[in-house]
Amino acid sequence: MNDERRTVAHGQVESLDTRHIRADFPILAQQVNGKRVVFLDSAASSQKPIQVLQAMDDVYRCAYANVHRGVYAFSEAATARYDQAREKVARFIGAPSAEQIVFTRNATEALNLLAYSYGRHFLRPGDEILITELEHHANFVPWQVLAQERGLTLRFIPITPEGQLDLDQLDELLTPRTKLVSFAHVSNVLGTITDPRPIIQRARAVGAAVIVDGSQSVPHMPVNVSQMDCDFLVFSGHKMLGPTGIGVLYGKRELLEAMPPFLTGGDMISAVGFDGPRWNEVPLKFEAGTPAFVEAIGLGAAVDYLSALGMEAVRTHEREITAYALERVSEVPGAKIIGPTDPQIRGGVVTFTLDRIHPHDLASLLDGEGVAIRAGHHCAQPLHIRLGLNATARASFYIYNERRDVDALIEALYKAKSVLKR
Amino acid sequence: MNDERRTVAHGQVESLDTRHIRADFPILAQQVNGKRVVFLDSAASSQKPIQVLQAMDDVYRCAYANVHRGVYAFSEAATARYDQAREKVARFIGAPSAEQIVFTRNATEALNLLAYSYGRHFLRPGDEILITELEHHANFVPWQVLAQERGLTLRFIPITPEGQLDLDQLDELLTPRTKLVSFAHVSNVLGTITDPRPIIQRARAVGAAVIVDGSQSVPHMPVNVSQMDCDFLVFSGHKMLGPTGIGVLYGKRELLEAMPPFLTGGDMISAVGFDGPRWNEVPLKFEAGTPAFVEAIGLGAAVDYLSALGMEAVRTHEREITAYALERVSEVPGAKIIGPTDPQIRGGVVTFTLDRIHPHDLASLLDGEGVAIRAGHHCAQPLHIRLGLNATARASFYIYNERRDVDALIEALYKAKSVLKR
Amino acid sequence: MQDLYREHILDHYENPRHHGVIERADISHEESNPLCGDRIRIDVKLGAEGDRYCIADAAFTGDGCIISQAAASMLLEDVVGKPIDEVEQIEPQHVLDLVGVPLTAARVKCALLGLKVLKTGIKLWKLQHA
Amino acid sequence: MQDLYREHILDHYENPRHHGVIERADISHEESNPLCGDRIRIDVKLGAEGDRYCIADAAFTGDGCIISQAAASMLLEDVVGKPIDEVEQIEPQHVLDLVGVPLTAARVKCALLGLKVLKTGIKLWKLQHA
Ligand SMILES: Cc1ncc(COP(=O)(O)O)c(C=O)c1O
Ligand SMILES: Cc1ncc(COP(=O)(O)O)c(C=O)c1O
Repeated sequence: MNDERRTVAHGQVESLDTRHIRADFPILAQQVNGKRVVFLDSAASSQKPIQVLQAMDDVYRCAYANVHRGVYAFSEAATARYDQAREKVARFIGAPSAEQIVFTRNATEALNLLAYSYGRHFLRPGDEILITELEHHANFVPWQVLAQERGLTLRFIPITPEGQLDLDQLDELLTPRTKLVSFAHVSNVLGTITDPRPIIQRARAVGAAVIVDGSQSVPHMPVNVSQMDCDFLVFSGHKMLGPTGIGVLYGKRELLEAMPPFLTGGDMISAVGFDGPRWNEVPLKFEAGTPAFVEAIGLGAAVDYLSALGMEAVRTHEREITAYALERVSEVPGAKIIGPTDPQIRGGVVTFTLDRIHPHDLASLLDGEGVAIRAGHHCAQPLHIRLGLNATARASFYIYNERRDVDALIEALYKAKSVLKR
Repeated sequence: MNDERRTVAHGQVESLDTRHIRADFPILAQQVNGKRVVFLDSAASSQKPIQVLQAMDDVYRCAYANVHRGVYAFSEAATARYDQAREKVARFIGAPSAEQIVFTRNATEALNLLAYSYGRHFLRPGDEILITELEHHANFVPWQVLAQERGLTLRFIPITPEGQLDLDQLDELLTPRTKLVSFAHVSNVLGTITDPRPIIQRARAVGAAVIVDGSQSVPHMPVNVSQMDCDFLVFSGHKMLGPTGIGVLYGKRELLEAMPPFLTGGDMISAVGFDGPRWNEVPLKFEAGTPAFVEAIGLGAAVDYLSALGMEAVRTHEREITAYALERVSEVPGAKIIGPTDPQIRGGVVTFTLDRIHPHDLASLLDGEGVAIRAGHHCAQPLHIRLGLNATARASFYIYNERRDVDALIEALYKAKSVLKR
Repeated sequence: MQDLYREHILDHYENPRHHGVIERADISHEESNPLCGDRIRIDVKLGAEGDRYCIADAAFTGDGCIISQAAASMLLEDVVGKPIDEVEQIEPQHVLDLVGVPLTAARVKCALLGLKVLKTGIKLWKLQHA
Repeated sequence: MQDLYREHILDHYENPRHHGVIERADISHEESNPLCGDRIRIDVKLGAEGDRYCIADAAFTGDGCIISQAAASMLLEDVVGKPIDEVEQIEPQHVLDLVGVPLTAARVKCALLGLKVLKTGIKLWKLQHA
């Protein structure tokens, strides 16, 4: 990738040169239903640049063998690339060391690892877990199940009518019984960006550990675990230019070390006898069996790609396009934006309803125009119940989206309205 | 792939045309330390044919989007390919339906899923789990942990001096308290092929459920779960030409349906409210979060590749090369074969020791000759304790290996002996 | 774009046949599609025809996308008067034929929600009256 | 192939220096490398030099690959007589320099096992005598 990718600076962080970027994404050159691809569903999963595909292909073609245990060239090469990927990810999120990066399949598995290992080990009946009303099912159901199983109380930070977390109630919700606080850094429905620091500080004051669900923040803005001082951060590779099958759990070292293993088997033990195992060191203690190491290497390449663009620039670009989309969508008669309308506190996610058109029909009609959006509850059913909505339509943006993608969305919305005579 | 890949039949199942096959594996055309690649570590992880790499690349370049929830073209295309992959895998192992195929990261996760969901739900203090002395850590540690946690008894089918399971003791080991029996279809160290049917029948008679660890059988021979009548079968994609990051749990439908979920989050619920979730149907109930669907599609392509060769032919090829290797290795002065010497009951795994040369040194010396073998306990430390060995050397074979690979191994063994003056 | 939303589909959506609730119905069953949250409830009044039960009347309510609601309307129009044994045998393809527009896989699920509700309702009724 | 197993490595393996067990040692510590099962035990007899403790004598036993055993032999040859504070500061690279042949990553772990055992042994001794 060359430096021209960033537009020339005018004394401020610059947004992106999407024309250059798009050339790295072969799928965007496809046609859908005879139309230019307008991909507006990156919040569900992003597209991949050739650099990521090539990094993985190259392992399979030139340096493939199972990692860790081999003393021959292919295995050493694959292991070295795998270790490097862990270091890249650590650097990308400002983690003090690569050993604090545990690879999982996705953010969901990372949260389940925490619920099983941390939750079942450190929480006692009567303890409280505090989450929020806007969580994705991945940061909701594991805690619901754990609470039910262990006699814990699950409490919720409510949202304000504007779709922000209502932190006025935080002091009341945080009690000495609160042992765990977990919340989305950025909501995948409302787009709401929550400043994690005040929550973390106040949770710390009552002795609770804090998990940040970075699924929608790490791909889109600078995230630094050391500055944030969270105990755990989770995210998925496939939403940040990486392949499927790889996710990340970051944790404070002393917590990771104190936690019992989750999955057991090969690689995660230092010795096994008929009378019992001894666990390996972190992060290997949490990575049983042959890891998705090629996917980790792909994620490493994705992190390289994003770092070269600069996460400040990524955020600036998304803020700009989101501001434009919020403005344009809200002009459409019958359209209603869900969540904050200030792009400063909104990630690149524009969720809306259109009067008398079901989101599902809308998505189908837009697909006919080559415009891919998502319709449904976006795995945030409790939030939809709270909002009194069955389903919403969501357009989400990433580094390869341009203003003309928003224009295509708007045009398709009008066309849908006319087809359905609404 | 064309039909010429199989050599012309002479009224019997044929072994493989390795020359054609090797052309599909770009990595085998590499050089290692200036030498031809002699890859003899497929039991740890196999190499991948271009067909598999292309199937994955093609999704990323032409039809990528998150599966299941999208109503636009890319998502529908990706979902269709993902569903097809599940059907291919079901057909490959003779499963009655695709819904009985649960995708996991690897065999290890599949076994842990069973230990967590089946084990913690159906087993009671005092119940017994029967495994064997030759298990891989993946089929050992999860049961050891479960037994400790739940007050269960873990018992072991011993091995005979020849390295077979000593089934004479089975009737004594199977008691009315035995609730679960789990064993490797093929040992990754001894190569021992165990006929699963008598064990399954006798386990069934005492009411125990049976798990077959097919990690070393499914890639190498015909395996049919319906004929075998096991309750569960687990295996890993990366050992059978597929990518890393994907594994399989097959289960009987009524058992999968009765089991509680393991990981929770998106996709695996049919509805979530503030008062509790309702689970989705199998297999989705067990697949929380964005699945490794591109890897599943890659595994589907691997299964196509193997099916085109024919698993009978794969087995015949491996039996032939293993017979040759057993013969040649045992001729080397100081070499001792570990496990059965009859190729009829031995998978494509030749494990041995060489007098006064540590396997680790041997592997390094062989690597200098381009020959990749594995050294260590192969994640079967209890077996090594049982055998009184610290480490062994293992050469393992797959569809792309030829007699000249064995010749290269033998030559390198002699060279190692001369370098170390042994 | 217009393919999916032809006149007759929109007509069934705007003016659904057999829409509403039947008081003291013999069968009442509701389900929703986890994918999109579409919800359909069907009430059935049974009648006897010889020794067979048939659908004397049926009505649905629900909310969701055009496809799911229009397909339910078409389905009920089709089944009223039919013996329940026959209704139980209805293949998904029959409903897709009634709908008569090309549906992608995800939308097929919408179109089939009504059939699923109706069949499950009949099944549960039979279990109770076996 | 010969690169790794040069004369001096084989010599240390065949004729290990400081091999054996020290009775009533001040420090005795053993570890094994989970990767390959290599095992090393080191015994240390401490002496005092001014107000500093130093390694008066040391001996190792173990089994495993040539690299791990030869490196342990070289390490002990190097450290006997040195103050333990100094030994604690030994960098891995120092041991790799002693070994003096190119090692791949997996084999580096073999070479460093002895150093790990020695340092951990000293650390544990210090904890007990703090
Ligand atoms: C017999 C057996 N079981 C289980 C496993 C674990 O496989 P994975 O590491 O892919 O989970 C292996 C692979 O080494 C094996 O050989
Ligand atoms: C906020 C949030 N958390 C968690 C997840 C779960 O991610 P995955 O499905 O990759 O595990 C998502 C993705 O949909 C998300 O948006």
